[in-house]
Amino acid sequence: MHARRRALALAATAALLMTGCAGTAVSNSGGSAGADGGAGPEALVSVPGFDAETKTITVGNLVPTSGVFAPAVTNVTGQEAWFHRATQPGGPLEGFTVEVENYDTEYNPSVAVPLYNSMKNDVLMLTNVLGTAIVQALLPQLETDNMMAIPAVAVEDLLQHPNIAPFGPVYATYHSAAVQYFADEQGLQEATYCALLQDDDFGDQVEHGFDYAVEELGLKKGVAVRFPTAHQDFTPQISRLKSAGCEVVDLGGAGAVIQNAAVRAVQLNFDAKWIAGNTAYNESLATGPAADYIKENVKFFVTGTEWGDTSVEGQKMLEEDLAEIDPDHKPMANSYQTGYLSGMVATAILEQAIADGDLSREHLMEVAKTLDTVPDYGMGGGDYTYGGDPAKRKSGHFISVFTVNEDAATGLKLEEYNYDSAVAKQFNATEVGK
Amino acid sequence: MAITETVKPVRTAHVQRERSRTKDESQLCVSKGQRIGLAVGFLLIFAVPLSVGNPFLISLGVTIGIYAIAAIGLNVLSGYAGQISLAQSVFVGVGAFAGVALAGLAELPLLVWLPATFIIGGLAAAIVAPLTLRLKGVFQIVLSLGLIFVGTYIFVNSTVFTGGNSGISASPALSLGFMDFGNLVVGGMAYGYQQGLFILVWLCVAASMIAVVNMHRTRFGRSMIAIREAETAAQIAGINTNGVKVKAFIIAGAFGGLAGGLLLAQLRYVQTHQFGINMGLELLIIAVVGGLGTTWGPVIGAAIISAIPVLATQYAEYIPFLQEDFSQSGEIGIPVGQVGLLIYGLALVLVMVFEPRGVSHWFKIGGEKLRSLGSGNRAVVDVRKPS
Amino acid sequence: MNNFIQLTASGISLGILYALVAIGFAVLLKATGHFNMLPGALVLLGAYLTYQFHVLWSLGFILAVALAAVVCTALGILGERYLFSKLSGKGHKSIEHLSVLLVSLGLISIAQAAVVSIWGPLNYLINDPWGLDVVRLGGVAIAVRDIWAVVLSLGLLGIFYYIIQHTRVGVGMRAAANDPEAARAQGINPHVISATAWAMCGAASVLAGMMLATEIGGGLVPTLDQVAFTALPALILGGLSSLPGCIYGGLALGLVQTYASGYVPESFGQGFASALPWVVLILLLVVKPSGFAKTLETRRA
Amino acid sequence: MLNVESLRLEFGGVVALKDVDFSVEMGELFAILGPNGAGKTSLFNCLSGLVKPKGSIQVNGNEVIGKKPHEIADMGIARTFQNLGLFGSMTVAENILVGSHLQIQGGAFTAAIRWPSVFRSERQARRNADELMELMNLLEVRDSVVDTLPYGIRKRVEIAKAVASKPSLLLLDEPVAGMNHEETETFVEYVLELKKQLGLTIVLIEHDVAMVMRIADRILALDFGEVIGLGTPAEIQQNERVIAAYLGATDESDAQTELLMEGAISE
Amino acid sequence: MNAQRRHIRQSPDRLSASKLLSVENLSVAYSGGSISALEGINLDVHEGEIVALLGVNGAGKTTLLRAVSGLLGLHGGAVRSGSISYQRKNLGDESPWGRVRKGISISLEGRRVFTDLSVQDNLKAGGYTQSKSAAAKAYQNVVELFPVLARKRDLAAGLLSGGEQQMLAVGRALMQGPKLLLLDEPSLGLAPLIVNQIRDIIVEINGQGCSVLLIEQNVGTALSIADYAYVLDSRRVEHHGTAQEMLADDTLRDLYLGIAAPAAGRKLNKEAVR
Repeated sequence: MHARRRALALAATAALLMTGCAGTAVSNSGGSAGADGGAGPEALVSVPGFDAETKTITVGNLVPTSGVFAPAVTNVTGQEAWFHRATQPGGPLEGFTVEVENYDTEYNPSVAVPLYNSMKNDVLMLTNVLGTAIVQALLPQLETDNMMAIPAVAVEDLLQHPNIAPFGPVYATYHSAAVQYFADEQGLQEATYCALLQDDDFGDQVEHGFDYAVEELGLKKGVAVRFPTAHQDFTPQISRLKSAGCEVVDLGGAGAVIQNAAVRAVQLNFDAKWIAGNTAYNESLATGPAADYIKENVKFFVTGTEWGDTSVEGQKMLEEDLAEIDPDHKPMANSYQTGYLSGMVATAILEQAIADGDLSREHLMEVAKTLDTVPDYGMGGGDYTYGGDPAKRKSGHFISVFTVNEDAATGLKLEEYNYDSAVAKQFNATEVGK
Repeated sequence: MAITETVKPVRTAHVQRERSRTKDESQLCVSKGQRIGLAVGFLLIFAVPLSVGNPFLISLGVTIGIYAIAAIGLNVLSGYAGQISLAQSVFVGVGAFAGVALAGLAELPLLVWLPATFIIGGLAAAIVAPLTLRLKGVFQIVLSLGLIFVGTYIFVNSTVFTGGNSGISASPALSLGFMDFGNLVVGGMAYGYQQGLFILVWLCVAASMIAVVNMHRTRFGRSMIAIREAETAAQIAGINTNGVKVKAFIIAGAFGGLAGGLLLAQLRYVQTHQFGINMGLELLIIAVVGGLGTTWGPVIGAAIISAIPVLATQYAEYIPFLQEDFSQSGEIGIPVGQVGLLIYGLALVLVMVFEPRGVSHWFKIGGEKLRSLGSGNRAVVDVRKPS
Repeated sequence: MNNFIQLTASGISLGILYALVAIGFAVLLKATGHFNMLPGALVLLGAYLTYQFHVLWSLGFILAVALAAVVCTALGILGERYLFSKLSGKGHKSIEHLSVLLVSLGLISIAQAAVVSIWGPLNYLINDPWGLDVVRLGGVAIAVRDIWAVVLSLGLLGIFYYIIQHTRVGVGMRAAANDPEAARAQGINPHVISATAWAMCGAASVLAGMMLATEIGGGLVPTLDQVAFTALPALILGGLSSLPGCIYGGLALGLVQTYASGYVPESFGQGFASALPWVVLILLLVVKPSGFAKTLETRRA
Repeated sequence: MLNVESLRLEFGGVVALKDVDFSVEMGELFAILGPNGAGKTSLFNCLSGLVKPKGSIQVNGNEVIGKKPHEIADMGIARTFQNLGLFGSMTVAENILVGSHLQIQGGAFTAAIRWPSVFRSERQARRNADELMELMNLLEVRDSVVDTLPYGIRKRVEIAKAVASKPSLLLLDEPVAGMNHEETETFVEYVLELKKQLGLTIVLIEHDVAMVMRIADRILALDFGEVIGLGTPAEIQQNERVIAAYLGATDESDAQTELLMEGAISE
Repeated sequence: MNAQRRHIRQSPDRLSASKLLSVENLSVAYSGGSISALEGINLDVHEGEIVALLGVNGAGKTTLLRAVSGLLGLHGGAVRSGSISYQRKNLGDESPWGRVRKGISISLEGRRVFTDLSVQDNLKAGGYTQSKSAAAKAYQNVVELFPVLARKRDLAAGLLSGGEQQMLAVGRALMQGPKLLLLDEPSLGLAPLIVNQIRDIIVEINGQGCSVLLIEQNVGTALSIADYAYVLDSRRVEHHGTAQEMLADDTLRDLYLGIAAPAAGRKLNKEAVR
């Protein structure tokens, strides 16, 4: 019995001794030092994610790169390309080194949370987080940690969060612009508009934009047909669209969906115009047997311009930078660009914070609030207005129109650059973040 | 906490008789060492989060704890009662969305909503359990797979509690009144959310383990194992096998629900697609890799399986044959992103091929060796014929 | 009416692919006594190997598919010899079944990682000979690929049926499934039986994978192994064992799914069409735990 | 106490038991004899509710047919199995505790929260099990896992498991098969001791005829699911049909047997 | 028929006939060695002999046949020591199917026909190791022995009567053209008339040159056709001798009817003699 008591006492003492190492004293207000602006870059001190000695900034990405999510790695590469430019002589981050660390979330929130905790003290900010569920699961912690995140989510609910600095239009903006494009520019005012939607969050977002535009423009609405994510055969869906007399179909789906839908459309003689978003494109579209139908009927709505179009400054810069950091890279539509844009926003925040001489997390949040407008160099649908208040955030609404064409480097040929949709503009002003 | 279920070597008849008169093996702690272990374990639940500053370890610990609770429930069903289920994730989902309803929408206090997730998980399992009674083997596996698909359908279409496809956020209260796990202040020091949650989660793990050990050592636990070993013989011994199987299902569902509630507390956001087949498989793999029908299996399994993807990403650069970056140059090599998946698959295959009794078996053997080294004299198994 | 015929045709071609995958499960279950998910990996690898041989190495299409089937069969046999057979005899029976199931799932995840490592994660086309050709009958358009899917599948299943019913190894297979010990007592070598089963499974899986990866199927994606899960109701509906049972089960599954997507209104909620086969399956299991094809057979006998 | 009337059992056209009638008195040791396949185990399966026969089985006036096995166990009937009905991965003590399932209180929930009365009942059961093991001389192997024990000991564990439920009627299916004579002798002693101490009624299937003849009060002989003899050991030893069933002298070949015997003698 | 056979083969000379099967000092255990099933068994089967294996349930008869046919492993059993030689070669770890190819066939206890397969397919499965022509010849031979099997060849074996199933089981084993046939309780659960039929067929098979090792509960039947018999009791060979010696010995009566008292034994003997 004595032995037992002694052991208990020892254990209790040990536990109490250990206690207290990991908390913060309650009295500490947690305010950051040197928050008075204008201290200048020379006042920079080392904080987690920034080494003042070597002037190295480390930023983190939480992007899934395993299994079917592997292409998302190009997001990270695109971002590296931008930071490469930013740290060159004359760049906004001249003299600094930016290290980009990516952590594979496997698209699983239960993996992402510990992963975030494992890296949060090594990085200054999260410059890319992919996946709505992941961002949602991290939000409470981002708040506690005062961590800034620039997620590649294009859903509306998240845009006004103070910890988040979004970039680019939301999915619904793309699709409302697309509907207007067909109605106004393609002379399909009287047509019946339908939607073919993936049974998930993404499909819901697309439907939101589709419904908004159809209503605002007073178009004739047909049916909205859904399909499960693991679907192979679109016969039932196409049959439905066909019997509903659809003439324009807004497709809310990612991956190989347009391929599947188009082949059945050909087979079933379903003649309609198709709206496809930025996530639906892949290279095999231009070469397969359904290519003629796709070239003829499907328009892709993506921000920016086609690969190799050096008349748009941002595209020119991206290609130059990629050639420097990864000479073996292959032209790819859309995905390098996402990372590139997120890099721009991150840099805008960092640049200001460096000028203020304070790279603390709290200060980065302050900077994000006052970011005003970040230029997109013609890549992101227009300059992003952040404003002094998250509620006033406004993204661009210029969406470019592409068709499939194997002559283009990525297979996507520009049809109209930065189409200016009034409905999309109105959507951004009124619906986003409602 | 050294609650083991080691098979004690037989001593001589004389000693044995003495011992059996004095010891009660249905007790939680049979030996002094175990009692000390239990106390130290409880102390550690408080000491670790309050002393370990690394948020990664704390937060990984929370994840492990949550998965361990779900796997403890599954272990009761699959390990003790021998009924296979891939659908544990559905009950985790039920608990999580019940948490959304009670803690998020109704804003009930911790002492109400957390036990409620446990009860609601059990109720959901009670509805499902009668379906599986007549099924065995492959049929049982397929039925549980079906439950996942049907469960997903129900979740997605119950938008009020689940937010449909988009998921739903909720910040459940973690306060006990005198103590708020969400905002822990001990001795003038304030601790982070994850640290407080760590304490709450591991208290639940400890309570679950103790409850299961108590069950395992008494009538109900023996009934389950008897059904697993020989169902007919169990019936003949007077065990209502259907009743016991239904109860095992309910227990599994209840622990699943509790884990779901805690998962909601951890992520403060849940989405239907989290509770699909991947989580169901992961939980089953945890239970099997840890060791079916063992006390520590679910915890050890959760520690290994939950840690693999995180650690693999963290230390990818030290693993050979890795392609530095994803590229489309056509070279053969393992892209960094595939490492987690590979290690996961390999770990599963290797453990199953070389130690189907689960990793906890190694710990058990190790523990026994240590003990015998410590005591110096190894007891000898004596199975002499009766005189 | 045209719509109905159209949906029926597409349901049949989908269903027959489910039947192919289900038959892979069924022969393995019979020959080895274990439920093995590896056919899912073989479907995936089969489709990518076809792509490798046909598109990248420019071999003839039929040759490419055949080669893929040979490679998949070899992988299956190796897996059986060096992994699955090692799992028996340790722990009690239910753990043994579980280990086979989990090891095969582990192999699926390795296969997926391997596919993405070797071929990358993007969507490819396998340049199948059918493309988008259709045969039009009145208002109904039936894809040539669908016709070939049915013809080839039925052809393959016919060959299987002949092998199982009329050859020596087929008799051995049925004998081994009926009573493994008595089969050994007849001099039937279980290794030969399991190798034959893997060959059948490899051929069926590769055919299914190739068909799923055709242009009309949507091309190659690294998630083709999912079909192993979605085809499971076909196996159960078919009563787990008989070859005709798998065909009925597969067709029932394909048709139910297609009709549900085609006719059920949106008010039934999201994902109804994918949940429906499982609801049917659960109801069926509750009423008739051994599947409905079994009932048909016993009635006939 | 046990009354079986016109019991009939068929499996898919094969008649396993044909109109079997017999009754067993309280405190009797009643043996069932018959060659393999005669229907002895089928009879036990009827008695313990594993199959549903036609006819009537009454125990102390209560009908058994139509009840579930665990309900029949609750009526005080325990049995052992020919090929061991033990739980292999459990220890001897645990097996016996499963046997005393009906004597213990407590369910999942009360155990989980350590409800005191559950653990009182549990402790009592363990004491009883220890006493039983002492009686059966099993204390030495109390904590050994059953799978690791020799066959003879396992057989004894199985009896102890069956007796632990404090049955009034004990059904033993070939308890000494596979034992040598020494083991059989010891075993019989245990059974007789148990019967005396606990006042059991025992029905026994056994092939070791010598042993049966020595200990049984009455014997029922079965062949092809039919009763071919019922009576005291002495009566059974004289029963022509029983002799024929074992030694092969069938009615039609009496002459043949004679011929054989002649041959044997002449050589 | 029995009597006839007796006259044809008077007490075969075991010393001059060559040994077909020789079991030496064989010990077998189950469950990784924890359950001993056979201890130091010595047994021989000579060319052309019928050898009967007698003993009560659990004595180890079936285990011995499993050891000879190589099927122990399926039941978790293993040979602990000793050897089994066939045609003077140690069988060692030869697989069950290898043994069938060498000419050792077994008909398992409980018939174990493939119930889902037709009668014809059952026989085909039996002829698995044979060449096409050999199988066809064997098939002819089997249907001559058991005409009923030809009549019911398309019926599922599960639908046959017990006696027909037993004939199928024996016929199936004969499809392998065995030199040594192991029969485990061929008369189990069969009506006396059928038992006699089976017995006659065993004699006929033996007459065709196939040696038989037979487990049989019905001592009379067994000894009426056997040349030599071994009595197993609790894992050991307790007695062995020619069938005649056995019949004259009271041990068997003691074993099977518990008639230890010499009076009772003599009474039966007397009757037989009369």
